[in-house]
Amino acid sequence: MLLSAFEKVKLENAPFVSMGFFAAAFVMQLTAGNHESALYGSVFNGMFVSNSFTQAAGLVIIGCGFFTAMTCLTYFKQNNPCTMEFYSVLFFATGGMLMLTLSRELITSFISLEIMSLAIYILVGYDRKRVTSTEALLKYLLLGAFAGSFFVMGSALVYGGAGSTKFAEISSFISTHSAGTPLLIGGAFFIFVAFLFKVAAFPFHAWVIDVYDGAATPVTGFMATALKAATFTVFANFLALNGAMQKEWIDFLFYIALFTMFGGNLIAIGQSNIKRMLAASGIVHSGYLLIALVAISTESFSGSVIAYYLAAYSVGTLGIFAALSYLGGKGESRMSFDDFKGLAKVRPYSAAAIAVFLLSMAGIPPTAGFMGKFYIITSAISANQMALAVFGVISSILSMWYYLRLIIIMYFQEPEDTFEIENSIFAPACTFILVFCVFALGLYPIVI
Amino acid sequence: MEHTVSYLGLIPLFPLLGALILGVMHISTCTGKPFSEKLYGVLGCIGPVISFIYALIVYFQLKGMPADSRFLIHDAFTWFSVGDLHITMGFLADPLSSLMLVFVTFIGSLIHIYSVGYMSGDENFGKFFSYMNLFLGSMLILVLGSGPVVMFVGWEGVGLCSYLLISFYCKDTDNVLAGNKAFIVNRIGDLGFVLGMAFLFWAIGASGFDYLSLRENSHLLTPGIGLVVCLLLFVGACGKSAQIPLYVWLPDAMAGPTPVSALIHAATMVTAGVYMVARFSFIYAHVPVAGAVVAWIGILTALLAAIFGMFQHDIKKILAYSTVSQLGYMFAGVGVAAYSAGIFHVFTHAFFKALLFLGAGSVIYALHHQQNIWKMGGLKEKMPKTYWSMLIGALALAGFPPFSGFFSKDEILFSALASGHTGIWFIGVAVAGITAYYTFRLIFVVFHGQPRDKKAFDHAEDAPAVMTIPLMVLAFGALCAGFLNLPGIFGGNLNVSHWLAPSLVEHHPHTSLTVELLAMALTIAIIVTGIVIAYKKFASGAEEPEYTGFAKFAYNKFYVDELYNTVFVQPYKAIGSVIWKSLEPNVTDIHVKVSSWLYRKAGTGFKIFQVGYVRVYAVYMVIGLSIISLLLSQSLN
Amino acid sequence: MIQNYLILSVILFCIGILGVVSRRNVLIVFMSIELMLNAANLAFIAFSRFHESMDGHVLALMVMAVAAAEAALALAVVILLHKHKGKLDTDVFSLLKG
Amino acid sequence: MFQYVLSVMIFMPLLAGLFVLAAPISKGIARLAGFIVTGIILLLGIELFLGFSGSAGMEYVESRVWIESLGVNYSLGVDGISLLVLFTCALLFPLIFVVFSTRTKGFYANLLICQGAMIGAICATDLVLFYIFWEIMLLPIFFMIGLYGGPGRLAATLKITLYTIAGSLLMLAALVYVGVAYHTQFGEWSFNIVQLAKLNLSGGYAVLAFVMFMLAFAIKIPLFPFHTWLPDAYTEAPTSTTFVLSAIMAKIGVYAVIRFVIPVFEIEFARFAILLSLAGVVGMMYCGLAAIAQKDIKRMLAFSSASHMGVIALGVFCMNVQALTGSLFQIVAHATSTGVLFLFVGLMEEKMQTRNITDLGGIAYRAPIFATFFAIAMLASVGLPGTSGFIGEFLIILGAVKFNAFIGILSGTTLIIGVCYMLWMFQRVFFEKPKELTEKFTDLNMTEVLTFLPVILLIIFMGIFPQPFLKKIEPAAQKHIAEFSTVAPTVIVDTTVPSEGLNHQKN
Repeated sequence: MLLSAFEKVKLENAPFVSMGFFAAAFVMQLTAGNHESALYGSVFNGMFVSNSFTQAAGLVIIGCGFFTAMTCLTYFKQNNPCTMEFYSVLFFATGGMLMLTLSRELITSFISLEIMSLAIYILVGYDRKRVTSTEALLKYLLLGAFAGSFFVMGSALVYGGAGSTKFAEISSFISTHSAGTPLLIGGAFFIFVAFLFKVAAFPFHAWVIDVYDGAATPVTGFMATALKAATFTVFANFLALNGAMQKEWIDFLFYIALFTMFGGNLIAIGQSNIKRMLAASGIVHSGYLLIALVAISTESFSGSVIAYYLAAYSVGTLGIFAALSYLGGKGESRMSFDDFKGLAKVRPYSAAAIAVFLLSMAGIPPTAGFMGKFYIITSAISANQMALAVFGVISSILSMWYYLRLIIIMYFQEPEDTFEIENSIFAPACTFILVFCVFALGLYPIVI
Repeated sequence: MEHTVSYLGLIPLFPLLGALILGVMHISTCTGKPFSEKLYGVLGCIGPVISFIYALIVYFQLKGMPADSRFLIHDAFTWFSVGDLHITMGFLADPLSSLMLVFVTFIGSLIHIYSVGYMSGDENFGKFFSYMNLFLGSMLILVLGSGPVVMFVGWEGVGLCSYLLISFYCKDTDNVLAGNKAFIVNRIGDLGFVLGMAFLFWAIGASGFDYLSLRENSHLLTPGIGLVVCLLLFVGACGKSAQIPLYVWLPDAMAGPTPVSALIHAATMVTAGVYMVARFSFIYAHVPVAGAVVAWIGILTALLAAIFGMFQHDIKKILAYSTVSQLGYMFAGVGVAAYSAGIFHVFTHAFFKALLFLGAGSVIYALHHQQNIWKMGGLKEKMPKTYWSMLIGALALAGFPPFSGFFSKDEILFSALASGHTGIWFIGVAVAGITAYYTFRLIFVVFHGQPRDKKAFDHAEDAPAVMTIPLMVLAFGALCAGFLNLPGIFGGNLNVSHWLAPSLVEHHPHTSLTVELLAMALTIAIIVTGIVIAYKKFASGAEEPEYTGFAKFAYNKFYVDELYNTVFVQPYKAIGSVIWKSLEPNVTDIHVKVSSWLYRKAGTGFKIFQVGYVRVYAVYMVIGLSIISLLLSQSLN
Repeated sequence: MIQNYLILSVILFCIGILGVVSRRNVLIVFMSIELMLNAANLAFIAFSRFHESMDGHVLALMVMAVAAAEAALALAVVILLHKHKGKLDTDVFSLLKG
Repeated sequence: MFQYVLSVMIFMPLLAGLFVLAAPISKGIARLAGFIVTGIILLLGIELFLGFSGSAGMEYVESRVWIESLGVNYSLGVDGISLLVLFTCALLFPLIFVVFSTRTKGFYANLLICQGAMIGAICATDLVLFYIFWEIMLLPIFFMIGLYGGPGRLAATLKITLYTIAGSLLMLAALVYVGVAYHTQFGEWSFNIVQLAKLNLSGGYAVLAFVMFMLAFAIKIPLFPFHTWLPDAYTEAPTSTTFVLSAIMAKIGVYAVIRFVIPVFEIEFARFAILLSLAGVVGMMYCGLAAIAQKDIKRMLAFSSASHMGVIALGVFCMNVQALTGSLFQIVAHATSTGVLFLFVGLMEEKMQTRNITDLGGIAYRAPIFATFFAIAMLASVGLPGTSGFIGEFLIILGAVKFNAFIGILSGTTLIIGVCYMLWMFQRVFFEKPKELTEKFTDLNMTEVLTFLPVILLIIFMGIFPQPFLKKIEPAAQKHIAEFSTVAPTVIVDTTVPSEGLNHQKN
């Protein structure tokens, strides 16, 4: 129902309309209750299942789409303007993500994944004239396809092991047999590789920095948030399909989470470009989400933790990318740390907004990021993963360094730039709405 | 409650109020036109005088009470109370404190009056009287405090005033340094006091931490804790009363105006340590070892200071060392459990030492702040009043009968002998001789012989009446105070000792009359010898000698100041800068430095992995994949 | 029987991986990826036979469809790359690094 | 109406701060607004102090469910433990607005936010709520140092922020652990400190959590050897920020130990008490010694402050009612004395553009009122009887002697160490011959006199009549100790065993 709405929209090209559709979809998603799961079940033969978790994830994704569209309005005013297709591709991507969150079957997942990925490949390489954009596209496409083939191979192995690609049937197979057969383990592992690649977990993280750097800023924001949200949702769904399955992989995920957090921090610390830094910090956040995945099985609570964290992370990241989109200037000329010297003296409100986003990402109360981190740690400790919680905390200490560095540069140094920007209200408005969201989510943490 | 009187707290309050008023007056005018000196003088003297009158009232009220229940209490308010600790801002007048009270207020008033003359013309006239009043108030709190904590308020208060008054001429760095030294050394003593109080409290203080309750519970004290408490309290006394090893501040304290030296550093404050030991006699009496330590340190201090005193040239320093020396006697007295003798010496000493200092002050005043005795001489004719009063003081200090010093000092020496401390007695007698020698060295050099500085000599004259009258009153005191406690052999009956008895825990040893008389005769003989030697050497105008050998060593005070400087002060400062310069950045902060350095290095190190070649990224993936697969396959097996 | 198919599939898959890792020409890399996908397809078919259900066949068809879409995009990228630098060597495109 | 006083005290400055930050108003109006707001807070604080009944329990309680699924509540309350800290916080802020004028409006806004967050941290009885305010508290400090600090401000602000955040994030993990432990033991979620006190924690994780809590607070206090951020931060920060840091923020660290660590981790606390108190004492001596080597008055005061904080922390670790009450009292005493000293140094810097001791001298002749006020504050800081400093220090030493004779004796050395550097500084700055720079120093004007006079009088009043204050805090301290001793009686006995000297007395 929702999806069909999107696919018709591709004819509509004006960004306002797309925003409107995002808003409509958001409202629909919000109002759609759990009773729809039955509907999906019958229509798609159990390939799609909706529940409160996917609903929340869907909300996040649609929200990301909405704000991205809003940001793009301003962004393309001061960069190479885009054609109408940009927005339709954006819708394709969003649709793919939504399908991904809903899918309960490996090949459906694969197809949704590819719908999403192909659309995003296009978005990444949209600016054909820029060589960096193309390079990003190349890297992403190559490695993405590479990872995708692992997914297919993994599906094949799981299919071979369990005789079905439906999550429900795999689950029942595992409960009657065992999750420990080589085919299942190998297959699940290959599938994980693909997921981990998409969320840029260590050691499959290397692409993310270059790709974020090369892509247009709003697209980067979209990728960093919506894509991660979709992938983590399906990841969680897949992992949660059976308790035995999840137990099998706890150790594996434990180490991946650990390395992801620390690897991400170490990469981020050395960056001098803000987008690259944010990409690396995105790796760290994936690490936190992996913590939540480790803690997923104990109770349904953890699903909402992931959803909340995704929402919290998304508003922060989207916000900062929105701000960068309009502050970056023509052709993204301002993107390194030093370009933002003294921003607070020239544009105090923007600087304050960026500071708020950074603090949210760093997990300082009363922002949404803090609450997200709080939930993650709570779930980890509830799942008896004290060590992981402590490592998570240590990692966020390390991450304070580069977040603070940007704040310090913005606030405590003398401005060298006048920060002239295109006079467009949308990206700034979007930024401030997101600031509001950061606090609103932080102060009223509705855990679904 | 017949023992409760409500005016006791007022006694210290008057000088304190005076201090406040004077201080506000001074501060509010010190950049503009000051009030007249007359006003300051009157205001400054009112407080002490009223206190003195009240002190007399207290004394007579006590006298009218039966001997075994002679005490008055005034609990002003609960000061603080936490758990078992209840500290009342209370005041206690018993025979011991009333004796102190009377003479402190008396001498204090006299010195205030004297100061009106001495300080006239000083730009900080008001400040001086404010400090002096503050001092007197604190001293009275010290004396009247009903418990150790209240006493400590006065104890630190007098320390503060001492600091302020020593560094009164604060433009001169040396004076301020002297003040610092006094305060810091006193603080070392105060540490002992505080810790002593703490131990005492946890031992027996739970049911009341004032003297009366403590005294009742003192039998609960175990000897071990008792010893600790006694020694710690004695550290406090050492600091305040300038005993080995904390005596060094007192000679330097002479940097203050002379009335200050007279009041604080001779008559009252420095004797607070003795008073404290006497106050705690109920503990010291339980721990003879502690008493012996006190006595020995006292007598050694007496000896040391007397040796130093023989070779000084500054008139005030000589007197300062004599003070240290006399304080040593007092500790010897209280150490051998002759508390009343010690306190009596405090009493007489206050008169003659204040007298000597004020006399010295007159001389200094007359000679325009000349303090070197080798620049004086022959002043007898020019300043007869000063000369005669100082001579009385000197005789009293030397312990020449029948001046007051004789009776009190002899009482101490006799107690030492009677309680079996022959060594102490022996040293004490020797010190008496030395004392006589250096005292009369001072008198002869200053007042006899030929004037050494003709010009100053010509202008010298007796001070105005406001200064000489206090001198004479004190001289009278120095002359007669001894008769108050006339021992039995002279037909007296130790009035003061009997008066003090209810406050103290002491037992009078008995020895034969012959021994007593023999000892006394020996002492007198030694004293006379001392005076005679001094007369031979100095009466006819000797010039300043070049000190060599031991004399030079003693002239430089055995280099103790230098020793302390190298052993304590410099290392202290050095430790400070070592901590700041090397320890803090390189050791304590190391965890921060190393972790941030590592983190940054790791960050830059990690950058090289982001080579930008897409196939390398694929290689990473494959490597990661293979490692994990390997681990997985192992876990499978 | 199934083992043989599987072994073939795995070998193909590994060749694909090796190709991606070792070759620098974009086209060849894409071909290697296609090889991997087809290896997976082979596995699907094999398992389909093994389980005696048609699911695997359908899945393989879907994968092929997706692979085709991917290939289309890849070729567009190849053209784009050629326009920018005139070369198809992946190492040329390493502006973004560090 | 008055029952919401705590919320008002928290959110009025917070909102006022945000308003000042965002609204286009001039510096002067911002200052005025700040003064009015803090003035109202002060009045409320006094009213609250007087209205406080002195019972052992919480008063002015507010509670509202916030996050239901985790049992996080918005709950506030004041008891004897927090009363004085709160009072200090309310008391001292108006001073800054009166004394310092040459700042931009953002500075005032930051100050207001800081005050709100601090009051929040003091009043919060829910661990999560406390944590949130605890972190917010740091942000204005971060900006104030970074924006308005001295030449080395960047490094200083980065250091203090990273250092303290590192500590508090570790505390976050420990905090969650405590909450989860409560959940497993009692089957429901709660972060309320009253509930958490029922917890019975043991094992390695409990020790770990305890260490993390203590680390966070030790950094904030700062306890040796985690004090190294302090000299830089205190020196580089603008004086009013230093004032806030030393007078209030450090105290909240101590307060938090009393409020949150002791009730939850009785056993661990008793086990580590000796170690911690040693850290306190060593820190006191170490910083006191370092202070003497300083040429910069502010840095010297920074070390002095760290030194005193060691003593205050020691009072907490001794776990007897005297020491604890002493610490709580000393919190106010130290805030008023050392805090005011920092303000005085700020004034001197404003008037003479230097803080270097060697450049100064003879101020006492130029500015007798200033010198007198300075002297009184200084004497309070060295603990002279008759000033507020003595009561606290005496109680702490008394308690420390009971706790452990050795530590008690070491703690006594604070009497000496403090006096050494203070007198040395006072001599150089106020006495001796006037120097060029000090010639033009002017005395306090009427406004300044009227501003400082209440504080100076408070110092003396608290020294002479401490009982009205002690009366209100003692029951709570008693209760605290009583709860502590019932839970960990065996360990208490253990800890007193090393004090051989005192064992005899138990007859």
